[in-house]
Amino acid sequence: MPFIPHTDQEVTLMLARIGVDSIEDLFDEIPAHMRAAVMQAIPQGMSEMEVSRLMHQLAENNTRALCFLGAGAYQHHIPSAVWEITTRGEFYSAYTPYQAEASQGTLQLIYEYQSMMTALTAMDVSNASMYDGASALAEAILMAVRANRKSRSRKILVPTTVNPVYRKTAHTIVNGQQIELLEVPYDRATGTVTLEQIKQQSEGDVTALVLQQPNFFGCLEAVDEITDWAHENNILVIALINPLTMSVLKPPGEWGGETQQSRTSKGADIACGDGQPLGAPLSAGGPYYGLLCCKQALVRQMPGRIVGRTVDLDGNEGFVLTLQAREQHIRRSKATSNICTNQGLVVTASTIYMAIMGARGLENTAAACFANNNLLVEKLSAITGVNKAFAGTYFHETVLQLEAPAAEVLSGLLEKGILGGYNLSQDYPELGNAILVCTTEMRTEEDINAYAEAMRQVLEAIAASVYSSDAAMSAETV
Amino acid sequence: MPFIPHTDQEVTLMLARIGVDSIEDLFDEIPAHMRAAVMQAIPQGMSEMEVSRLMHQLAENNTRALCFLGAGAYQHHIPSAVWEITTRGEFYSAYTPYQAEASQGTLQLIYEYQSMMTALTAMDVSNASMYDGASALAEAILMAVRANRKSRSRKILVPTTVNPVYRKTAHTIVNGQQIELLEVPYDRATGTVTLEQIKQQSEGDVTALVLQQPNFFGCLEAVDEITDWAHENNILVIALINPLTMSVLKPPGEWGGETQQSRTSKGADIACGDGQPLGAPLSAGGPYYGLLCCKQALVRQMPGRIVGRTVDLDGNEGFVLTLQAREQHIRRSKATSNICTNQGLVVTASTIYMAIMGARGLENTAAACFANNNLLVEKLSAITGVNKAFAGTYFHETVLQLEAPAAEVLSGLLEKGILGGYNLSQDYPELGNAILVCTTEMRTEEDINAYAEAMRQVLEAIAASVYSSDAAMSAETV
Amino acid sequence: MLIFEHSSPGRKGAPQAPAEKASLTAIPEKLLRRQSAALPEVSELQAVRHYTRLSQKNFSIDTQFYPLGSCTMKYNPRACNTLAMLPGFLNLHPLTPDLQSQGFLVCMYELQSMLCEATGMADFSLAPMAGAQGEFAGVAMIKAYHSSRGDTERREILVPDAAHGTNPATAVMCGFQVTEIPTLDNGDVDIVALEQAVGPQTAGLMLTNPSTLGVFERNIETIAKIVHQAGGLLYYDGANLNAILGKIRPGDMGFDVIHSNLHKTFSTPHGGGGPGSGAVGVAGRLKPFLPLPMVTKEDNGNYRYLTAQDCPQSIGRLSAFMGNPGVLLRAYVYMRLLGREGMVRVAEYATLNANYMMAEAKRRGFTLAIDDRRASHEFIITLKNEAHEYHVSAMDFAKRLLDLGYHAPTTYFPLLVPECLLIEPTETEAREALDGFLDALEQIRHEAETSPELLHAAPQTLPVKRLDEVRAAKQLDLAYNS
Amino acid sequence: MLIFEHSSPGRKGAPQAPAEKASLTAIPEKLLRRQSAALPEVSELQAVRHYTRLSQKNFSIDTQFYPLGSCTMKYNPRACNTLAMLPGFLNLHPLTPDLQSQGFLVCMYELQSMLCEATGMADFSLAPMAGAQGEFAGVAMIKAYHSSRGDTERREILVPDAAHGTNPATAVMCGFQVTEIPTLDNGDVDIVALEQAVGPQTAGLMLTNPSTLGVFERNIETIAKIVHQAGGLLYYDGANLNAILGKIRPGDMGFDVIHSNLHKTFSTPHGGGGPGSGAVGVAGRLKPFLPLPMVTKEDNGNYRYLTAQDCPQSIGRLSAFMGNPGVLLRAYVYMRLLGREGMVRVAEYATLNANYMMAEAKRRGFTLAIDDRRASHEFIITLKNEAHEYHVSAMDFAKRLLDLGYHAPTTYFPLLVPECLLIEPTETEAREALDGFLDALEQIRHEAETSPELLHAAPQTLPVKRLDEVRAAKQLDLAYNS
Ligand SMILES: Cc1ncc(COP(=O)(O)O)c(C=O)c1O
Ligand SMILES: Cc1ncc(COP(=O)(O)O)c(C=O)c1O
Repeated sequence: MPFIPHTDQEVTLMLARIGVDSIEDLFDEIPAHMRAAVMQAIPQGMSEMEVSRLMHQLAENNTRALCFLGAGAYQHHIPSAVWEITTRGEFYSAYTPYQAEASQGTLQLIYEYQSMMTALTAMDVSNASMYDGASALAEAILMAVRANRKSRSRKILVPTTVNPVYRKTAHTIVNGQQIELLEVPYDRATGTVTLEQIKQQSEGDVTALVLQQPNFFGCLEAVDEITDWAHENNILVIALINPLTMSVLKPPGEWGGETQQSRTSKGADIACGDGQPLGAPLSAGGPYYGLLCCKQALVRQMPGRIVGRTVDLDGNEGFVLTLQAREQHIRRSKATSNICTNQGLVVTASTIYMAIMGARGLENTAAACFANNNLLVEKLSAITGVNKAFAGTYFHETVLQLEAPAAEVLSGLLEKGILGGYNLSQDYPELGNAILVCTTEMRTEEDINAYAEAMRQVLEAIAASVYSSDAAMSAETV
Repeated sequence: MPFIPHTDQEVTLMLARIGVDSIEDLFDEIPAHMRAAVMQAIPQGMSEMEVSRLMHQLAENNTRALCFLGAGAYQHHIPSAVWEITTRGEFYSAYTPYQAEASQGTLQLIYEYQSMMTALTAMDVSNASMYDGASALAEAILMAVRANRKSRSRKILVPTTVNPVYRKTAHTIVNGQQIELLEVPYDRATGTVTLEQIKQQSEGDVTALVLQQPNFFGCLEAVDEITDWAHENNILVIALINPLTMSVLKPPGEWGGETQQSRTSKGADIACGDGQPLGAPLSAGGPYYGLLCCKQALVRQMPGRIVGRTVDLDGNEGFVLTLQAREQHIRRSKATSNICTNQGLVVTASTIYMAIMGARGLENTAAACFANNNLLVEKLSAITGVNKAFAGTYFHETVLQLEAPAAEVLSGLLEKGILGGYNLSQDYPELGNAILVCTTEMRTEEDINAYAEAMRQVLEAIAASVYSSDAAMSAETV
Repeated sequence: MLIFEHSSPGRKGAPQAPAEKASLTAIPEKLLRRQSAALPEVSELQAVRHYTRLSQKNFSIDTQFYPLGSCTMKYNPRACNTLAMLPGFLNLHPLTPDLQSQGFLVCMYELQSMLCEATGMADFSLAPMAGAQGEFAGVAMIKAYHSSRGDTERREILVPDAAHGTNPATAVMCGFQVTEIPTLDNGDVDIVALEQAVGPQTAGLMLTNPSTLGVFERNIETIAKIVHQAGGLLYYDGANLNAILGKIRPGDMGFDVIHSNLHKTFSTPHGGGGPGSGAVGVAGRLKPFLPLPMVTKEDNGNYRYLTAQDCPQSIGRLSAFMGNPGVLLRAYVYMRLLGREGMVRVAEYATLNANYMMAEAKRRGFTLAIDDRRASHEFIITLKNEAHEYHVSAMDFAKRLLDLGYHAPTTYFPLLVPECLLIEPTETEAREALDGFLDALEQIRHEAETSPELLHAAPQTLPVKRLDEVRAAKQLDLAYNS
Repeated sequence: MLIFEHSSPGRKGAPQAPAEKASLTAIPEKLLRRQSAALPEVSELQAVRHYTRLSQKNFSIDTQFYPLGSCTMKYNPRACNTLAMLPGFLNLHPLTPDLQSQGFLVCMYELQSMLCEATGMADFSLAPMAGAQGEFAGVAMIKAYHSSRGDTERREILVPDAAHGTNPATAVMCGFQVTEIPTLDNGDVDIVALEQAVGPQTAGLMLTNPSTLGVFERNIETIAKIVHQAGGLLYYDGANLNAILGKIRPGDMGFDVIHSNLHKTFSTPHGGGGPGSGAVGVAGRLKPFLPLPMVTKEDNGNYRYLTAQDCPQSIGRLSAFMGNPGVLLRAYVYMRLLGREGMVRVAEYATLNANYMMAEAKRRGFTLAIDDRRASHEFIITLKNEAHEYHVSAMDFAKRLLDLGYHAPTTYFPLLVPECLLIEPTETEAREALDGFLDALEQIRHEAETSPELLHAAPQTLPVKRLDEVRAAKQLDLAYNS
């Protein structure tokens, strides 16, 4: 029997020891009339060989188009060593490291992860992970509400340059606690939020403000200026970041601090984001992990697990889960969050990824993304009918406006083997036929040229068909 | 620098400790005029990302056609656990277990392998592996020559039902030692070798006889009868086997022993074969491994490594390489073979494979191969123009004779996504347009039907084109 | 030694990233980082060696018997990992149009359907990323349901005192107050107390069945009636579904909403703390509120994601994409391997193993928390006598077990039982492992009698001795060089 | 505990093989097996746990510094493994027609070409499956060459006494007699003795350069002249190619035929004893004799295997298919990762590390076997003084090193140097590892002085203590239950 080691003989012996006649007897406390019938809707079991063949077929029934999609999930190169080590049984099949002495592998690794993540974000403290970037944003907001003793408003400013699906997720999660998320519109020229717009939305008492860098459009926000203003107004700053880009962009722990007054409160108070770019494959959307960092002062408001370094009976260094009094298994209804299982294995991969890449590896990768995206944008915007939506600096994603229906263009590109970007028309109808394109270090110049050529052809074909249907129309009219 | 950990600072320090100015100085004993130039014909280095993309492209530039090819390499299902454990760093990146105490993992595993292989073959002793089945046959022949003190002839009988490429390989390897391989023709009706034919070839002193089961045609040899006759004539029997089939076929250790006289010398003296069917992927031909087993009496003639169980200082069980006085690193020019590095990692996989499958798993797999092949042969031989070449029992390979050029049929099948078998016309011209087809447990009824349908179409197309060219010819003649 | 301590400035031994750094001068300088992040600088070999050796410091299912109660540490088939990591899945961008993701979507759709069948619920969403998020989704749906009916005064969630900590924490996160319901000595919910507690303020009751005490709640029908009659809904914490899979279905017991920890019952790995999946299922009346995304099958046979347009009453999204697809794929492969007949076997052999161990533990003189009932997939030993007689704690037993090569059972949970070990062997363990563990327990009790210092000083054979948790919490050291 | 000892009759926990056994009644009963083979009957978890734990009992590069002289234990990049195991390679049947295997064949062709360039040889065959088989092919070609010229009296192969055991063993396998040439104290071949030894009976000389003494043979030109003038050919044992890669090429030194251990210089894994690859390269005059198969590129750009028809003088085949393709693919990936500039670095940093360790060992008072010369990629310490003074052997040092977490260097090889350790750090190790190893050596010497029993009783921290090899060879126990 698959995965069941019992022989008939053993079963007989075990039943005898228990003192029952059959396995069925062990279920005699369950009311008989409620017992389940055979589960017809579940297919019969298959051998591994059969399932393997099925899964290979299904896996191939997904596109292999060249990926220029980003919008929160990014295709980066992952060194082979990363997942080969991560899926070693000792990491893969261990539980949460509650028995510290038997879990030093996982515990030390998480401590190293926390160290790397604080180094990358320039924040003081990192936890051991949240579910993903979107839910980490929600927890960051809850944390800010708990932490900001100077504010009683439960109002959070959220620019519309924050990933729309993150805003929706945050809403779902903080909603039950009467927290209000106030939208701040962006500047149509730059694709970023301005201090003026923020000020306009923040009449009265505001608890915190969310700032995404690079923002959903790939544009770079004026993080220093906004952070300083927020701190001057007792508003906590929640940075939402792409951690890979923090290898070259100013990290949240260093935002602001430019005015006399703000120097002491320099840096975002909380930083969150999705760890996916650091070693997690696209994998249809997950598992990724949410990163969550904060200033030292907020550590007791932090949700989730935290690993600390300590000593053993002999005074030797060792690692344990710490500050557990924040967590649900101790504090129950008064916990900082209900989170229990997190995304440990992905953090394992991410830690190994960062160790292998080093700061320089991350920097060169981020810079390559930037350069490649610039090249793509240059080539695409040289095509008639394609225009950059915003002036200013974008990182490795850019909004392009098309003189043809975005959906039609994207599906034309797909037919040519190009996953051309994210259609913005639902989330940002004001941008018209706009798409968000993304280029990582994985895309070669050849790939970029292929995209540009495909775009040219698709736009021409659409123009031609419009023309011919126009012509047909006018022919009819005649 | 890829895989080089040295920083500039460290290099400077290390050179100072050595007392030289540059790394170049370390090569000053090499005559300057012989120094190598830049190796232009080797491309410049690439990042892992670039090589990865290249290798993915190359991997896809090999066929995915449904495999009905066997002839010495078989596509079987391999449980996922097998290679996931085998490629763990501790197995993958260890050396030969010369330091026994630091290599108990590998050593115990090889001891278990030896135990499994002797259980499967019913032989007394197994070594730790040879390179592959073909070279193992060569070493078995050399071993027989060393071992058979009753014979001085250096003549070995090798039926032509033995895999032709194995015969060629054996020839290359034993050739330098004046050993003669005498061919024994097979019976055209049964595709097996008969005792009569063997007797005809064995005038005078013969050292050993090779017997392949199932033989190259997939047919089953009369192993008992031939083994007994050989032993009666002081000829050693070298069994060449497919180890998977030994889960259901009579294993070499039990061959013969049917006559009064032969009972004491029951069983082949040496068994060899390729371990590939037990957990090694097709992998374009390797790495596989050669299995080599013998009777206890021949153990000191065995080439290659052998692991033995012993005790440590405390009397606890442990494992070491043993009988090393047979080997080249001790005995040098008087060693039983020059073999040093063997196929350890594949043996690792194979051991895990056998442990997971168990005897029952192997039996069910072998039986499924047999049943599937029967089905294929039935369906194919029902087609006009396809005939079984031999009467009698075949295992999971069968020779079919075609009423059309074999090469043309096979390439027609390939166009329809079917790797249809092995073309026998070069090795066995007397069989005409014959192919060797093979079916394993991997082929479903659907696959088999697809093959039959493709065969029907290909033969029809060939017939039609012959007809039309005939017609064209006759039209011309008219 | 930390990976940072292997670092040497300027070292770079991996052929991974682009060798050169492209120019970033187009970015305003004030937006750029001034100093490189202080990540370790090691070669690929150093990283591989460091993390390979670290991994060896873990106990895991693949290396030890791991009878951690309530955690269902069973074998995670390697095939599930291999097949979920096929390039066709790993390289799939989550925003790929549905038509180009059919191979993935069909797995998700069928997984939803199989979970419905296995639990007796009307519909399932795979969005929640762990049990606790499943609970969140469930309780949020309860809230949305009452709201949709204008029933806005139901501010309270009832939770038995034996419940897992996530239950009360979740209720609070959703904006509810929590009232605890006591448990009787026999492990059943105190019905009288429950009857007194319910009322027009009751939004629902969260129940784990079999409970964390390892027994099946025999009054489940009565409980369902009481809660439903009060207008509340019944929430099933599915962490212990392994015990009853194929035997009785939560839907048939009257539950309105459940979550299932796929990382327990459906054997996806725990990964040293996650990722998991807490898929949620609902009875018909809660269907409109399920979290997004979900996958539906269209008339033309194509699969597609349901959107907010399709489900206007949905509680919304819980993550940026589709929960944890890699975990979901592993669960899918697992269910296809086992099939309907395998599902039932899970509960049967998990229960057999637990009852065997319980009977044996009793025979060997250990005190059971609940003596006269069937164990479900787990059972509890209380060491209060041993603690009293030999001055050793359940924690000492636990640490000593590590020395003997067994992962300790869950300790001090459920909170109701003093000095307890919650033992869950799971169905994938052979009898040798169970017997070996019981032998170890006996040996330790003997040691407690004769040389208790062995227990106090345990573990001795692991990479570290007993660790100072108090110091860790007082002298916070949460990052290298911080 | 052996896997057999986990076995229980009738157990079967793997969903692997077909669940039912098809009928075999069509096969005559006397050809069938009577009793099932006595393989272990375990569940998949038991097998996974058993072999995972076994693996942890090994030292390996991925877990320890492993300075095993002459074995080149350098980092085996994981990418080589991952990419060689892509399904497109793993599922390729070796008899697939050439046109359907182009992706694989191009790798083999380019590997041949790159090896030619790296060694200065005219052509390469990838057929040999390990170094020893490469030697066999090389010596067989020497024989075939002489035969082809009617020069049939050359019955002798010369081998320096420092040579690896495979050299003389190979010569004998090919039907030659072996004559040993002595080595001077400075590590060079004794030219006078060589001159006396050569003659019309000389088929060739097998030479390792740098030699197994870890020094470069400075008289290589003279040696080549002597052998060639006597009508013999020069064989290069390429096991130590790592030391000179990109610096000097065997072809340029005058060698006629070489083998290269791809599992050393080109970093394919040793896998606990194999598989390896001993690709052979030849100068122009030996081209016709190369073993098959080889891959050629046709004018139309397609790749195909060369056959016996193409190469009528070939010594023939050495294996059923194409050597060890999976190993060859790993070497191919490695060479593409490193590129031409990386090749040179291999020798440079391997040599730097060896010379650094040698200098440091000397500074710390250890006796070098050859004192006043450059080390190549390896060097030798002799512990004859320590052995004499403290009654500890090189083997004791080796075993004690294991306790300290270092794999022992090669001991008692080459045979010429008493109580020796042959130390090869390779280029992929960081200075910290080298220093740590030297510290350990110093510590052990100190222990030898103060508490030699520590060395005699070593190892103490490994899964077993020192093992009784004599008993193993006397009381043969080569299989369970045999
Ligand atoms: C009874 C019970 N409920 C809920 C949970 C929470 O599940 P998760 O850890 O996946 O969030 C757990 C597991 O830890 C549990 O045992
Ligand atoms: C110098 C030398 N020659 C030849 C060999 C034989 O190579 P292989 O073990 O690959 O057969 C070795 C390696 O063991 C060696 O070190």
